[in-house]
Amino acid sequence: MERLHVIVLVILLIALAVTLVRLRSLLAIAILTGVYSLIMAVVYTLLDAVDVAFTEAVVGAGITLTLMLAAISLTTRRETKPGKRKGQRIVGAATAIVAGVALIYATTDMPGLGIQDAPIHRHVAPYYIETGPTETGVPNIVTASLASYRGFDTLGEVTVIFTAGISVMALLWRWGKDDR
Amino acid sequence: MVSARTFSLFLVLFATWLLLSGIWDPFLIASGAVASLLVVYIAHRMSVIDGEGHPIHLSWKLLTYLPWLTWQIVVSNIAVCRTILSPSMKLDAGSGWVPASQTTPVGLVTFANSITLTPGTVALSVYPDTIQVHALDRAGIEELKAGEMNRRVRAMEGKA
Amino acid sequence: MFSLATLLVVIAMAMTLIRAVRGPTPYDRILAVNVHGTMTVLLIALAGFLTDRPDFLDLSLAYALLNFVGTLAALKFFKHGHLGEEQ
Amino acid sequence: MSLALDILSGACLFVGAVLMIVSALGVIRLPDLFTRLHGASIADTGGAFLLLIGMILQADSFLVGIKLGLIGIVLFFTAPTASHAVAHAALIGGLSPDDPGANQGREEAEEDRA
Repeated sequence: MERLHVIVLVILLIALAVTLVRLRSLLAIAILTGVYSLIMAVVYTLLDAVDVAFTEAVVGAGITLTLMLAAISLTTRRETKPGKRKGQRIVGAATAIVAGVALIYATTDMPGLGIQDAPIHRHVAPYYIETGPTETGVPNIVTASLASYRGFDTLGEVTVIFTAGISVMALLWRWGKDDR
Repeated sequence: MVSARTFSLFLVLFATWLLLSGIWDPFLIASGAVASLLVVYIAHRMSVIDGEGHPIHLSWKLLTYLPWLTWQIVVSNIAVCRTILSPSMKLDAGSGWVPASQTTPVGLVTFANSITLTPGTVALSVYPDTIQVHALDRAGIEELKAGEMNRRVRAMEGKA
Repeated sequence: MFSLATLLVVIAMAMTLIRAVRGPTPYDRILAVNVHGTMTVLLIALAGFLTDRPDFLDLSLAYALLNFVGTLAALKFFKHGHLGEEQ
Repeated sequence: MSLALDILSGACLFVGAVLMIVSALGVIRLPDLFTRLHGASIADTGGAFLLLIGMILQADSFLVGIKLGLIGIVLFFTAPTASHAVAHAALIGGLSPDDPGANQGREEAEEDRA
């Protein structure tokens, strides 16, 4: 039954993707991209990837729409018509199809959803699941790995993002000018 | 310095933390307390802890208003569902002005939100003494003009 | 029961999507996306019950809060043509 | 007792989900933005709250019930604000609340404003 829900949602995603490609109004595209990530968050939830769904909901639905609107307000509201030259279209379509087929081919190598003896479940994961809560004192396993087992890595990531944020602000902020 | 309102804000925030986390570990409870204190401190510095930002004085009166509002919502839900499901869908939609006699901003917002929350009527724009309302059925506007909801919200907000 | 309710909500989401794609005005799209968001919040909560993992509720709570921010940002943009900073 | 609870919550869930469909139908069928808002508010009130009540009745722990209640409270405060914001923005954007016919065919005007 759950599988049925996922299938319906994926059909929705495909319909939405086709619509997004055909639309020319960037405003509509920005709004509908929000819907896309919303449905994606539900799919992740149904596939039991709660933490990914969390990120998708927060970033995709909350922040992306706002950022895209900011970008649209600084640039333009309509996409220009795509090139009419036939060669361009064929190259584009060929690239998309080759990449898509390659990705689908790659997924055939992946273990099935929820199979117990997939490699990822046999390597270090059992150790973290068993000893994580007692070793780190953090109840959530994902938080335990992010903030404790690979704490330095996360610290580095946060530093990079923070620095990038400060640089962007330093570049774009209009210091002194009409500061009201 | 620390008013009852500030303290109650801290209590509400801390209770929210405890209920959302549900883990009774000393370290986590302590971090919850620190986080709540930090939020209260920032809210205090922004001076948003007032009757508008944390209207705790309304809580008891709200309890008498909510059941009535719920009933209104149920009634109008049924009405709007009937309109949507009727095959012909004859509409008599339109907008009009409804007097609002609330004296505080919180009261006015409560009234406007109550109008919007009941299906069939939406507050279009809000002015201190009147609200522009769009209704799926013009009878809804007449009903609002009769003023029962206005009176009940007015009674709820108390003295200005 | 949860399964049936979930399926019905998914269908309702698909229907609001029609309005979001058809428009015609940006306000219609935002309205449809907002309803879609409300439905998503409840769908995620229902999915938590469906799979017996009530920790999904945190996700749906966060989403209920964020849906609002996205809607307001979009509407502010429609109203003023920008998001606050002078152009 | 437990059976009665199951039936009650099942009924709430079913009616709530059907209300969601009705609301979506309203958003599709109603003629212009302002009337569509009324259709949408069914999902925000009737649909959402019946589904939440249905889930609270099935909640197996106190904390789960509290979280569902919090979702309800958040929706209770944000939904009307969002609806009002849509209505107000549309009003300022020049849609006429009294004449559904006038709001048709506005797409081009909006799209080409650039």
